Amino acid sequence: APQSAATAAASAEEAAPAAASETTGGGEIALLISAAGTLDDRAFNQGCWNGVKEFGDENGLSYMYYQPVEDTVEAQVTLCDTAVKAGAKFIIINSDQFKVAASKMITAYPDVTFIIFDTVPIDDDGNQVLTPNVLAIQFAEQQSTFLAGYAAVKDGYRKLGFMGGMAVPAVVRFGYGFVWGIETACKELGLDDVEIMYNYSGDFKPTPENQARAASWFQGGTEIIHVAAGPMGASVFAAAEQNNGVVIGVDSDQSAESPTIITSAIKDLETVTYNSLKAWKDGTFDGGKIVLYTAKENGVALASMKFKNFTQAEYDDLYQRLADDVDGISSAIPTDTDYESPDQIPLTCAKLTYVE
Amino acid sequence: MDTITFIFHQMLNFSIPLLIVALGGMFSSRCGIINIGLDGIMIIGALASFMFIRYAEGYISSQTLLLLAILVSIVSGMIFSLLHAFASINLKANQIISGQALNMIAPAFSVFVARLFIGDSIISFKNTFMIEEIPFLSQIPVLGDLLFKNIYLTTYLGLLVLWASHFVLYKTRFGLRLRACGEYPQAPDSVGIDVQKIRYIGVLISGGLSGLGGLVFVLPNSTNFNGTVSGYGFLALAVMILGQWQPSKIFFASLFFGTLKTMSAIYSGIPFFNTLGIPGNYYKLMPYLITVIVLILGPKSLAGPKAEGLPFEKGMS
Amino acid sequence: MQHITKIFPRIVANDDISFQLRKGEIHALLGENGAGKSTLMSVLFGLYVPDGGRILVKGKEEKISDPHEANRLGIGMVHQHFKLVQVFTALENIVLGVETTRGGVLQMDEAREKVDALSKQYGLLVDLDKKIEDMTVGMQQRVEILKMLYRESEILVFDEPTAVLTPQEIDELIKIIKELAAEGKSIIFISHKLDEIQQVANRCTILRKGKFIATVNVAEATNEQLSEMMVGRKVMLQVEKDEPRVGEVALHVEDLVIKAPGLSERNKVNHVSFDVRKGEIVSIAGIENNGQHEVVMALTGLMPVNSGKISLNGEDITDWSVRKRNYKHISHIPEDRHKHGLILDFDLANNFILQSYFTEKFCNHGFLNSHSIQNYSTELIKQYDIRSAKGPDTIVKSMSGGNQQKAILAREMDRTHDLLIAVQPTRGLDVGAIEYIHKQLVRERDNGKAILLISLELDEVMNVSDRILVMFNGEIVANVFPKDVSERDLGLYMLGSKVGV
Amino acid sequence: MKKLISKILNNDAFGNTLASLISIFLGLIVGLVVMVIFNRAGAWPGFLVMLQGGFSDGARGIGQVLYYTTPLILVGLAVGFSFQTGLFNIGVIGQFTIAAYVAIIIGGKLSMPASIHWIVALIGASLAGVIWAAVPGLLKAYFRVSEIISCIMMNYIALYLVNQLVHDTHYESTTAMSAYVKKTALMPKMGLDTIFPGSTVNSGLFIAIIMAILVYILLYKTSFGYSLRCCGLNRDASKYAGINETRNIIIVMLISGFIAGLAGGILYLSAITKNYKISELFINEPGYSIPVALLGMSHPIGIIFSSLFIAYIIVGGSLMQGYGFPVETVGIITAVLIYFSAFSLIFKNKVNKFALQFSYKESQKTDSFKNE
Ligand SMILES: Nc1ncnc2c1ncn2[C@@H]1O[C@H](COP(=O)(O)OP(=O)(O)OP(=O)(O)O)[C@@H](O)[C@H]1O
Ligand SMILES: Nc1ncnc2c1ncn2[C@@H]1O[C@H](COP(=O)(O)OP(=O)(O)OP(=O)(O)O)[C@@H](O)[C@H]1O
Ligand SMILES: [Mg+2]
Ligand SMILES: [Mg+2]
Repeated sequence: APQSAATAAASAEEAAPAAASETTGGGEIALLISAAGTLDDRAFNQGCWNGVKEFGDENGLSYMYYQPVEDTVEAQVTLCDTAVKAGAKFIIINSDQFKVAASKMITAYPDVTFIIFDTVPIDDDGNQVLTPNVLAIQFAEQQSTFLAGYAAVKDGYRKLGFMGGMAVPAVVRFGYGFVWGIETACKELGLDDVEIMYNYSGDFKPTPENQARAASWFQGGTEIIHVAAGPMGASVFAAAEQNNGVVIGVDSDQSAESPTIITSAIKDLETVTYNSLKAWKDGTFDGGKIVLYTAKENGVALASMKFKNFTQAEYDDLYQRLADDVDGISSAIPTDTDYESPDQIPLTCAKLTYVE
Repeated sequence: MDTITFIFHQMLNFSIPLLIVALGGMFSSRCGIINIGLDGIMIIGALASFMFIRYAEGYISSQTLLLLAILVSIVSGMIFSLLHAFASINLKANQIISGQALNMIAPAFSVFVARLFIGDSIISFKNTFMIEEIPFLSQIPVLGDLLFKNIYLTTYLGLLVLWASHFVLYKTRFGLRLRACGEYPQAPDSVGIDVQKIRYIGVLISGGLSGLGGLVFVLPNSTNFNGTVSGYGFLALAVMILGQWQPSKIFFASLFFGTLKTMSAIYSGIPFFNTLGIPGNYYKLMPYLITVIVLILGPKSLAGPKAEGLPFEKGMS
Repeated sequence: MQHITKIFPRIVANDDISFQLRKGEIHALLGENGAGKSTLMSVLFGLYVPDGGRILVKGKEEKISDPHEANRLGIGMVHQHFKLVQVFTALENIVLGVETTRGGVLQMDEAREKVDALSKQYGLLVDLDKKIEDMTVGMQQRVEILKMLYRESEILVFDEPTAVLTPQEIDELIKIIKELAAEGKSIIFISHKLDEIQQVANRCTILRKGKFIATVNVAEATNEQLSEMMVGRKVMLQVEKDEPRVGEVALHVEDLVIKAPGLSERNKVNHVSFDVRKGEIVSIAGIENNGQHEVVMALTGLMPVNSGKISLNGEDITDWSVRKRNYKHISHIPEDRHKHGLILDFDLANNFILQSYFTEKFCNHGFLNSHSIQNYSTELIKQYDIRSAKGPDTIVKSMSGGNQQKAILAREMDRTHDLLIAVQPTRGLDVGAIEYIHKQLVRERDNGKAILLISLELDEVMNVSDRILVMFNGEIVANVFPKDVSERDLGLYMLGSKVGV
Repeated sequence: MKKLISKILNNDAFGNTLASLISIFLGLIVGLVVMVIFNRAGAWPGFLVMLQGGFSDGARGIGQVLYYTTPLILVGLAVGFSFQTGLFNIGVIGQFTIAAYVAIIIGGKLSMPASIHWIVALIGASLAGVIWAAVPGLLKAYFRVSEIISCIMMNYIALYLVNQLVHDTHYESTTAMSAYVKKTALMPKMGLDTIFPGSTVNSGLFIAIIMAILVYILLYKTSFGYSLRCCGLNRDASKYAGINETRNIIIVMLISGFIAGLAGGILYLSAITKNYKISELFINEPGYSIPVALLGMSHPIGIIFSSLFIAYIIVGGSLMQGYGFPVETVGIITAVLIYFSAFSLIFKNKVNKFALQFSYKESQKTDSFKNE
């Protein structure tokens, strides 16, 4: 397959000048998202796209997003060829589904610059492939939700819930971080009445089923739910609006979506995308490696906080401790690889109910 | 009590859209045109009404806004269903394929249009439409909590549509003619009734109601519309068949199905079910499994309207 | 109607036909199957737009573009195939199209009063709240007539109204028609039956192959003249046959009981026993819906029996499947050729093998032998003179009713059988076709086959059969020889008024 | 010569094809109009790319067209076959899904030599399809339950059940998809990979085509097929003919389910990275079953061509993204094409009418045509 991608690349070069002309609508910056994803997902794809748009508009570069017919390597490679033929010079791959295909793309198009989020390109045998034209970017999601869980308890919430879409690594990290943040605050305050509901709903879609599930949690006494499930969040927001609940959003600042959102645990895809593009433009793009964005790199944060008791000062303090890993506070946060399911996290203070 | 009220209100979220759309489907079937494009029409109805809400938000009071949005959803559903009516009535096309084409056009169209006009495929809205309490009526014991608190205008609308469907179908001239066209169009044709016109109206009603159903479906369940109604159009079709093409039975079928869906969704809020440790997917498939069992055990009549799905040529014996 | 021309693809159904109806007259329209009678009336009724000619009503030229227009001009029609909604009540069917409403809401009571008055006036008794699907054909026809009267039509068209009625019902109908004419209504009466035309009509217009032949005063024409004009040659109106050479018992039915569906107490078929011997034609006469249908269904295996025994040549076949009965035992010309007899979307060849497609003749190792099927079809088509556009490849839907019936006849005659059950084999056919089919039945009898004929037409029963059974209310109430009874007597048996076997 | 033309015109297959072509042509024109509205500059080049379909991407593109064609043929057959016999198997989605799961499990969990592994997996998959289709079949035959409603229910049951089973048994949590199947279980390429390098096309294509031919033979050349078509066209007449309808309903559903199952199996054994994605949405491919079947006039051979066409448009449409048409546009264009394909019946009638008139005129001239 890589061979064919290379042949395609050769023919692409001939076609490139014509196809790249802006009028037909191809883009110099291309965002590839997975077949199952949506561009405006109010979460990671959208964050990324916002960064692309901002940079493209500022610098007069055309941009375009692409979706494969299906998530197989062949379809993804075809997609990349299409993008390159249409003039793409900088390609952002925003889906861990692309990890195998990505290795073929970056080798087939050494002149094109790539960044790939949430995963690292691997070849057919599972070995990492990091050519100089690619940067693999990851976030410490658990740190952003650690902030959220901690803040919520500090703000006075005692019954908290986590609703993830599916148990994919990023979502699991969000969940574990949230639980650990709660646990940490709980211990600090010496509470004994903190309860956590924990569930992966099985999809990322806003459906009446998801609305009803969230509503039933609120009805059952849950005061605040952190939802980490992209578009599905809308169902939880709706449930909160109807049941006097509050919600913590995810990925990007979701506060505009609903008045019930008291903060969002974000990973700053927008800024990171923008900065990568800028580095590429400035010729300072430094590829061939994996970078992890944590609190230290300002890669994660809480956005638009509307807490009653938890103050900005407290937040700043906590953030600093995370960034500096004071007393191992950030390295203690469990991640997806640490436990198989949330009920295995050793909690001494908060009580967790895992709804399968 | 509180739990029951809660379950009841959740159930309405499922049942009311199913009811409205299934009744829509019924009008189409009853005039002789199968409409499997209900799902697509729901999407278009939701698209148009939420676009409208988005633009008009803040200028008018929320219940007026909702009323206007309802109108928009109905009209847009009707317009979209014209595609189906034209194909199946004028061109005598295969009704299943034309209906399915609506289902395929709608989601793509919705995303595209939304992006074209508001630069965003997801249309967010502020849900200010819930009526917290209706003075006096809400004081009625039991009923007050169930029907006059924390309720949407659309719930009443659903019940109104139910009553009106029954009335129109069985008590009016139009209903008589509509049913005749679905059973044996040669009969109305031979007495000078314009079968094509009646069928157009039947399909338009199904379009209007499905469009409305789209709005009603999204309203309480989300804070935005993202171009899908999760296959509820097909469920409405099933509810219509389960309800044997009769408004009253469709009503019970939608309540039945809505209750099952509610139970399967909210089990996690009920401690007992939580301790069982049964994975959520099994709860999710329960309503469908139970429906299959009900189909086996329950009374059955395969008999839909006899002329359903058959193109009609004027003057054919 | 002047110079009416109506062209269908491949056929000129009406070729320059002029037709005049006087006020207060009963005008018969006579013609073979496919002569263009129904088409002409459909043009009058606004169902078809003519390709030429014009229509004058009361001296004024009118464009009748749809039935509504026809209604407005006072033209009403009882169609050959009733235009009734099966699941509607009589009343709903009657008012359909001219409903009394207030603000769109049906006012059925007012309509009911008016219909009640009409039905009293003309003696057309109908249960207005009964659904059509629960009615006999005669009753359905009354609904159709009421429908016309309710619309206060002045010109009434009856398209083959008597094909499905008993003599008594026919008498009733003729009385009603005459009464209507006496009131000044003008009536067009379509029929293949010359006697009826003689009885009822003042004048008669004859069509042949879409062309106008003549308009005659009925009083001045004999049956023979009329039929000759209609067919273009002399026809035998009487069936010629010898005395039967009756052999041993072929079919033996003993104490057959079939319950009515639902909770009804009454049995559809109530302890019926009878025999049919080799070499005789036994017919079952009776008004529709008196159990004949069920007997046939039971004999052919299409309906389960509740008790009783059916044997063929001494073998008990009560529990045999349809397939087993079909295969070399029973041939069956069904009542409804479109529903049961044919697959309209198949071609002729495929219709000929409907019951025998799996036999060695047409099939080896599960594969159809198209060569032998084709040969067989060509042979049958030739032998039975079945006319069609593309021979074995003709889609049956595109054939005329008479030829469709011939195809069924050919198939059933040709299949090996001991017993031939023929249900209404000549329904709606013209005299030429009827003559042919009757001849074939007699030939089959003479070949030593047992034949059971079920017919609602009394002259057919009288002419063709060697022995007559009459069914009434699920029971056999008479077992007589045609020479011993008159049509009148049979009519009385059929109404159950002269019970005694 | 004229006679020959008349013969061709009156040929059913010709009429069908011409009718389909006309509707496709109209659909394309409307599609182009839609594209012009959305993006005037990119419309024409984008349209050309779509028309070139797979060809604009060389051998790989053609290979991909054939790869997408494979499951479409099978799901189209499953539906078309049921249509021809008077049933509406709208449950192809469920049968497909459950079969996909069985294929994945056998392919991913069991160890077998390469020569038989995929065969075993495929057999398992088709049997799963058979079992899933048996339910609506039995319900219809013995309980008179509309197959439409029971199929819809079975689809959802399959969806949730497979979501759970994949999660429990063969799951890759990093992608929320099923884990890989073993290489031994992948469909053999049978040389297709050398003809179409870089594409996923595999021997499943041959199986699909063979199935279409088998269904054709079954329907039109065997006595059993004859009885099935009888049931499809006239229930009462088939009863009269002694055809066992109850048995036929069940057998038809089983065969239909078998074909749908085959589709699910083949698709998920096509490529190592083609994995089952856990989602509340139904799998895409069977969604095309109805249009494919109807565009192909429910005729097995017609279905091969309609599948090819839709696959062609899918590939061509995806390439349109390079011209500023996001995937949604592709969705709209495909749907427009399908909408127009609904009209093919009218065009067919028009063609037939024309053919009849033509031969009638000819026959009048030569007087060899025997008109009744
Ligand atoms: N809608 C139609 N399309 C094409 N041909 C038709 C149509 N209706 C009737 N015909 C043809 O026109 C001719 C006249 O038919 P019509 O029904 O008027 O005959 P008829 O005299 O009423 O016969 P019958 O005694 O059988 O009722 C027939 O040969 C028939 O095949
Ligand atoms: N739309 C049509 N297209 C082609 N042929 C038609 C059409 N309508 C009627 N016919 C033909 O005209 C014939 C005569 O029509 P008609 O309705 O009078 O039936 P018929 O011969 O009297 O048989 P039946 O006993 O069923 O009434 C039909 O058998 C049919 O073959
Ligand atoms: Mg006639
Ligand atoms: Mg006739």
